Amino acid sequence: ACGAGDETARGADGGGKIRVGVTVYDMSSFITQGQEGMRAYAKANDIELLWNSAGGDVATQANQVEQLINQGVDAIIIVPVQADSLGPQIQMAKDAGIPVIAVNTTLSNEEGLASAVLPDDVAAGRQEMEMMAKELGGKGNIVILQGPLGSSPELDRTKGIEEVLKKYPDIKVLAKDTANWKRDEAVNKVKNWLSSFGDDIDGIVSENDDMGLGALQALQEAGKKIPIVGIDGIEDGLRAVQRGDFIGSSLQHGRVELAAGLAVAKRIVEGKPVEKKYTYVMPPITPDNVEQYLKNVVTEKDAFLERLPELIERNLESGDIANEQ
Amino acid sequence: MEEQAKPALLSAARLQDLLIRNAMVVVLLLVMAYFSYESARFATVANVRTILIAAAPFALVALGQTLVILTGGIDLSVGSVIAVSAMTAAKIVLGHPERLWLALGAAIAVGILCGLINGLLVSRLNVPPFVATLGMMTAASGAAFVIGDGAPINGLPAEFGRIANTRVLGFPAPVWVMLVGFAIVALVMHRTSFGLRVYAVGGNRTAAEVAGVNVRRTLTTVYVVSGALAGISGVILASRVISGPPTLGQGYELDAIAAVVIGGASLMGGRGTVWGTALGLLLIQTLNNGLDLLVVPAYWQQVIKGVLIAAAVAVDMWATKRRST
Amino acid sequence: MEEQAKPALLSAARLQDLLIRNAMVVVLLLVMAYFSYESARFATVANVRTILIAAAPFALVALGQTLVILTGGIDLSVGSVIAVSAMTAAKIVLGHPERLWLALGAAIAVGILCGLINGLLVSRLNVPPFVATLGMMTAASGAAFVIGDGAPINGLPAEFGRIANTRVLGFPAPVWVMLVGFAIVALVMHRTSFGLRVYAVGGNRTAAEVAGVNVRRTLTTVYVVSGALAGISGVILASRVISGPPTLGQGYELDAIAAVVIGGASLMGGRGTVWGTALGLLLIQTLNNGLDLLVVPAYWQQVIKGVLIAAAVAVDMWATKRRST
Amino acid sequence: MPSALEVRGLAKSFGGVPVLRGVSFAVRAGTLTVLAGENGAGKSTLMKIVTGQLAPDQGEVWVQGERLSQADPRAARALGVGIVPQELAPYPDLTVYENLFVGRELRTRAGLLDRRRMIAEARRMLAVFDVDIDPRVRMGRLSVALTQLVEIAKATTWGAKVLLLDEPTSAIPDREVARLHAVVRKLKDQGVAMVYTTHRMAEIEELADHVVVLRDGQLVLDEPASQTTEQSIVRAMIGRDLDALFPTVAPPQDEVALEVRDLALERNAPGVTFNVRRGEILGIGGLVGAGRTELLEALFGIRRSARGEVVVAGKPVRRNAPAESIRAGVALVPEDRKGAGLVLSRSVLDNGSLPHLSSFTTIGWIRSRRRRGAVKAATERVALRSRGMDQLAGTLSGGNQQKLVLARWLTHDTKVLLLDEPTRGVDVGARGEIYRIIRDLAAAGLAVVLVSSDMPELIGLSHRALVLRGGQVAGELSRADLDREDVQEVMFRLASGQQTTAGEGGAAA
Ligand SMILES: Nc1ncnc2c1ncn2[C@@H]1O[C@H](COP(=O)(O)OP(=O)(O)OP(=O)(O)O)[C@@H](O)[C@H]1O
Ligand SMILES: Nc1ncnc2c1ncn2[C@@H]1O[C@H](COP(=O)(O)OP(=O)(O)OP(=O)(O)O)[C@@H](O)[C@H]1O
Ligand SMILES: [Mg+2]
Ligand SMILES: [Mg+2]
Repeated sequence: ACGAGDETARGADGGGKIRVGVTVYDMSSFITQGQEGMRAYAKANDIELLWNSAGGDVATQANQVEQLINQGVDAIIIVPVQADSLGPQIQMAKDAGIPVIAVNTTLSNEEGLASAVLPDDVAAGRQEMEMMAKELGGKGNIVILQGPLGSSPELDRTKGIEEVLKKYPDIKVLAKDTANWKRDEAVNKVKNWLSSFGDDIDGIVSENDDMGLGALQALQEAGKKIPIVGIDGIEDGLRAVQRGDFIGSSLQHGRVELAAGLAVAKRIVEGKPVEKKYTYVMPPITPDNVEQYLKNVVTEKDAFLERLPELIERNLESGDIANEQ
Repeated sequence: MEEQAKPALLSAARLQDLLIRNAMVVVLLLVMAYFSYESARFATVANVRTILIAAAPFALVALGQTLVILTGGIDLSVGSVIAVSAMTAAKIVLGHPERLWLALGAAIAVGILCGLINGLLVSRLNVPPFVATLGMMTAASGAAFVIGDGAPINGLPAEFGRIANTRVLGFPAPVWVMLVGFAIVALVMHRTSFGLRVYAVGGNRTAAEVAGVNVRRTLTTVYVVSGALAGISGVILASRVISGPPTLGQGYELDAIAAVVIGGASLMGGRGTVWGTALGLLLIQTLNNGLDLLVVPAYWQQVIKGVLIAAAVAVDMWATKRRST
Repeated sequence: MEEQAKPALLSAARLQDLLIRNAMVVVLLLVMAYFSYESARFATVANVRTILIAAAPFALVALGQTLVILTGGIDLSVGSVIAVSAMTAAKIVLGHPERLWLALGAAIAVGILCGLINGLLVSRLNVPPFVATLGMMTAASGAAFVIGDGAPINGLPAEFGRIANTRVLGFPAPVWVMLVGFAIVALVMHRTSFGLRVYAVGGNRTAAEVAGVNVRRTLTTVYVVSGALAGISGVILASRVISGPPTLGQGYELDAIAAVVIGGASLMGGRGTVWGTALGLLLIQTLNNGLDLLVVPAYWQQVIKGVLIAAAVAVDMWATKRRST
Repeated sequence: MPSALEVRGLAKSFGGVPVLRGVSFAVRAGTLTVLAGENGAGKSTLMKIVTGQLAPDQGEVWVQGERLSQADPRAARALGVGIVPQELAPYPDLTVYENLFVGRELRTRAGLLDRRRMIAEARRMLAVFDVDIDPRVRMGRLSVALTQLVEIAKATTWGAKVLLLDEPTSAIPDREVARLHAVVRKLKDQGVAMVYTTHRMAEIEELADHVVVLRDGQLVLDEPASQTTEQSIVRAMIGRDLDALFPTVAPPQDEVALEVRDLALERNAPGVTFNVRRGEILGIGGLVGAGRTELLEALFGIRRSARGEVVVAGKPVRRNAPAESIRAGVALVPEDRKGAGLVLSRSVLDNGSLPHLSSFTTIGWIRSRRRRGAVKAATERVALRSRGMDQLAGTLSGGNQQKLVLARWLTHDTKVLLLDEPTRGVDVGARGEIYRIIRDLAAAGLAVVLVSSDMPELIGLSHRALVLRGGQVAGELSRADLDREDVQEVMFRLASGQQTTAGEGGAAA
């Protein structure tokens, strides 16, 4: 993708291409979407991306940050493995005069960060719990499928869910446990819960769509229908909303979020002013608006990528970086 | 010298002997008794069905693993082979519901291919099984991502679910596949010359060679079988959740090896039985299910599982020792 | 029969012999040469430093693993022990920067305790090492979450970073710890009776017992050493990123075992060297680093790594065979 | 003064089957007691109890007035008990000197291993047996005989007060046996009490101060050597007199069954050439490390050869491919029964049927009845003692393991039978029967190559014998040569290079 003369023109001083190092926690579908978005933005703005994946290991990510510093990139975007980590590495980058931008999860040493683009996971948790509470009429028994314990989306989404639950004393949590974001793990977990609680379960709150889809499969195997809500807005999740299998979800569109991170990095390198923090507020997905998001995420995603660079610029100006219109 | 002598009543001494001889069965029954006591839902038909269907994909890889371990090898790649096979099947069936059988065949073929490479590395190039299959584990996992271009394959046709979700005589198809698999492998291991050769190669490779066993072919076959079973397991897993996640099966190799070793097999080769593997598998799956039923938090589940597995084997070893003196 | 005969010039035959004798070194040099050729950044002091510091925490667990494998065992628990130790240290140092040394000591003590349990299970209760350490792996990983109550320990004082980020003579402290660790273990294995006895226990346990070797104590010691080194490794990792994630070290056991086995050790015990482990480790770390530098996509990296590791060992086995005939 | 070693009422059973039934005897310091008995009589079991490797069901072991309180090898060693085990126990990946010094390492003043001194010491220990093994070679590279010598050196040099030798001479030729005897006498002079197991009757006469015979786990004879005769010992052991050991053999046929041409292990080493006719038994003799085992293994294909040709019944066989040799009708009974002979973790039945599996199966399916029948017949012929077809091979006594390795090849469906030390550790009772079977097979047209360190066996059974030295044929002896009075002398001279042609005397030296 990145064509001519990559080794000749380097560095901010050269006035040539901007080189941005990226290290992501792992390859997930969210990251893969994000990579598409970043690539589209980079192509439109003549930016070279040095893309590394840490395979879920925080120490590897530390190594990769150091490697990127060694390579003398113009900016580093970190999509962290672990919230509140990498303090020393951010300091190293700062000493080397390289700005660091955290995307998706925050890092420690926040003063060291040039900027951050963060989703509001607490709000997403609140949002899905509100949807479920409304569906249940404020009363009933639920089970909660959590993300990998200790990961920051899990912690924040759980926090949001619990905030809402406080408002509804008649909603009881029968069980909550992790299925590590995975569909196949969630099937078995939910089947075991169905064994345990029988017909007492009135709703399933899943911290992402994949686990929600696993829960859906478990319900189908047991011949039951119980409302499910998810987060993320992956293709199968959107279709589940469309079919009415999910009562709703929240859109975390990797293309938009990560491309925004890159746009921020570009502005910093170019010496333009940026905010210290941009918040990505996940739009709710409901049967009413699901068609539009299906287009952006799935059916017409190429067209969406076409207009993405321009959309991002507009969003950074307006401050609503989750906007897809 | 004959031992069938006394057809008398079950005397205390004989009972004790029986218990010691089957220590692992006793442990398993105790665990089951505990869960039944704690939860009325444990010993129900529906829950047994839940345990069995959760066990099926594991069972297949554990069976393959049993053969490999009997030859003194180890197959670390099964988890990743599950992923590539599942991704292959998903890719083929995507948008082409009529290609169901082709997808199944291709997935198994991919499993066989991976197994063949493992087998040739081990038998022809003398690469230690740990390294050969670790290489395959890493490479195949990468390949799974390559197939999906870094992301799960979503939007699969509902027909794909037919493979794993069809019921036959009240049990889902995978349960039957598992039972038939066990029966076949048990027969092969005890009643055919191939089975005897597998034991011989693992027990003493040189001796087997001197006795005319085609050691290389036996070794290769064993890895191919393991690969093929992982392929089937992959399709079952993917079909059950109608999705192709590139991380499917991750970590299954450890659980499969654990089942085999808990069942009394030696990683040095030559010792172990299909029956033992079934016991080990049942112990692990029962723990997974029972601890969920009792709604034990995830991390306490891990602590309990770890302790119980080590303890169960310690009891078994103690009994073996008593028995042999 | 003497081979020192010809002190002549390096003849072609002698050179060939030398290359074959050190096939793994040759492979490693070739890999390094390739990376140097492809990237000007590879053979720089800064990058060597990055490789070394990335290698350090692995090196420690690989060293412990070497001892365990030499006795014919395996230690699957090192990754989880890293996590518990790191969490323990983090918990102690949280809000108490002055407790730095206490935290370090406690983490090592936790490592030793885990190792001791492994060792006693293996040596006293005859639990197969795979099962004993698998149990510990599962349980310790759960315990790491219990310590953090299901979440990472965040907000650690910057002083905690001192352990891993202090530089001595141009290299960070962990690099020195690694070098000293290698020197000590190499010395112990080659120059002390303990070292010889470790080989003896792995080579033929019964014979060692008859020869008066305290087999149980030797076995226990080996697991304790492995645990202690994992403890140190845990502190280094946590301190490097100033964070206490309960998933730290996950999967390290496989890489550590791989390094040992790539270095020519046999999982059956009795064969292997510290030098071999160093080579294996260097190969893995060089690949990790070099492939990142060339910005190979994560999943292709995996494919390449898997293939190269298997190929390197295949070459080594071929050379061993040629040498011995 | 208490006896150096006393066992009182030792009883032991495995899986309910008694192996020792109340055995008691005592050994005084500075004397040697030969422990005799058929294969499976319980000799090794007794020794394992004395060294703490096994716990007795009943009975006590007393060493120099102290009781061995628990089954712990270290405790036994602390009391001064040493053993040369029947099943050799080397550390294959350590060097010879490391093997010798594990558990009693020599150290420098700084507490580090003193490798130089250990190597020098090891040289001295091995020099006693006049084999120049380089102490720095890897143990796994040594032949069974050399391994046995190293084990003997290991056990005799650490100052044991009570030394158990479990068939120490089963794999070594006469010359080294003589050297071992010298060592044993020296130890006796030093006041060491020894228990010695052997199936070589000549050794009993030569060494024993006292003889103890076990039969079915019971002590049936306990007398000073001076008061016993070979005949009474044999009768005590097997309950009858011995038949003539060596049967008469029929002359070979003319047709050549096996041709070996210029077979060499290394590219530029001289090769070995010989023929064996149908019905012929070709003996191969030589000293320790002469390369006899290597020759058989190379011929069969499990050891790499660099050059040469092997022709079976007129058809060339691909080298370095054991499967091809087997297909061509060649069978090998290896020297190392544990390493290359048996799958110890499988049953007698499985081991017995492994080489002929295809004759017990229809399209891979095992026909149980037929298999059991065949294996049963084969094992009965060699008087195998086991608890049944399902006993694990690893729990058979050493001699019975040897019988099993041998028995499964004693069938007519091979053309060439390669026997490497076939009667190692087999008791006198079964030996004669095995010799008769070998003769019968030869008479039926098999070609037999017999490698043996047992001179009488070699001389008594062969039609013709080759003597190897350094991997080369040093001489050939015809039946007439073998019948000469001084044949042992001649063979030894050939083997040691003091004489270069067979036949007319040894004047050349
Ligand atoms: N672990 C075991 N389990 C079952 N049976 C055993 C075991 N060890 C030995 N035996 C049996 O005990 C009997 C005595 O064996 P032992 O090795 O003491 O014989 P031995 O007198 O040394 O014979 P040999 O001359 O052949 O060496 C044999 O029948 C053998 O099968
Ligand atoms: N002193 C020695 N030290 C080390 N290796 C030796 C020595 N003598 C011989 N060898 C090696 O032993 C091998 C020959 O052993 P082989 O097993 O073929 O002998 P053999 O004639 O069967 O004698 P035996 O089995 O009685 O030792 C050769 O590889 C030779 O190099
Ligand atoms: Mg014996
Ligand atoms: Mg030999």
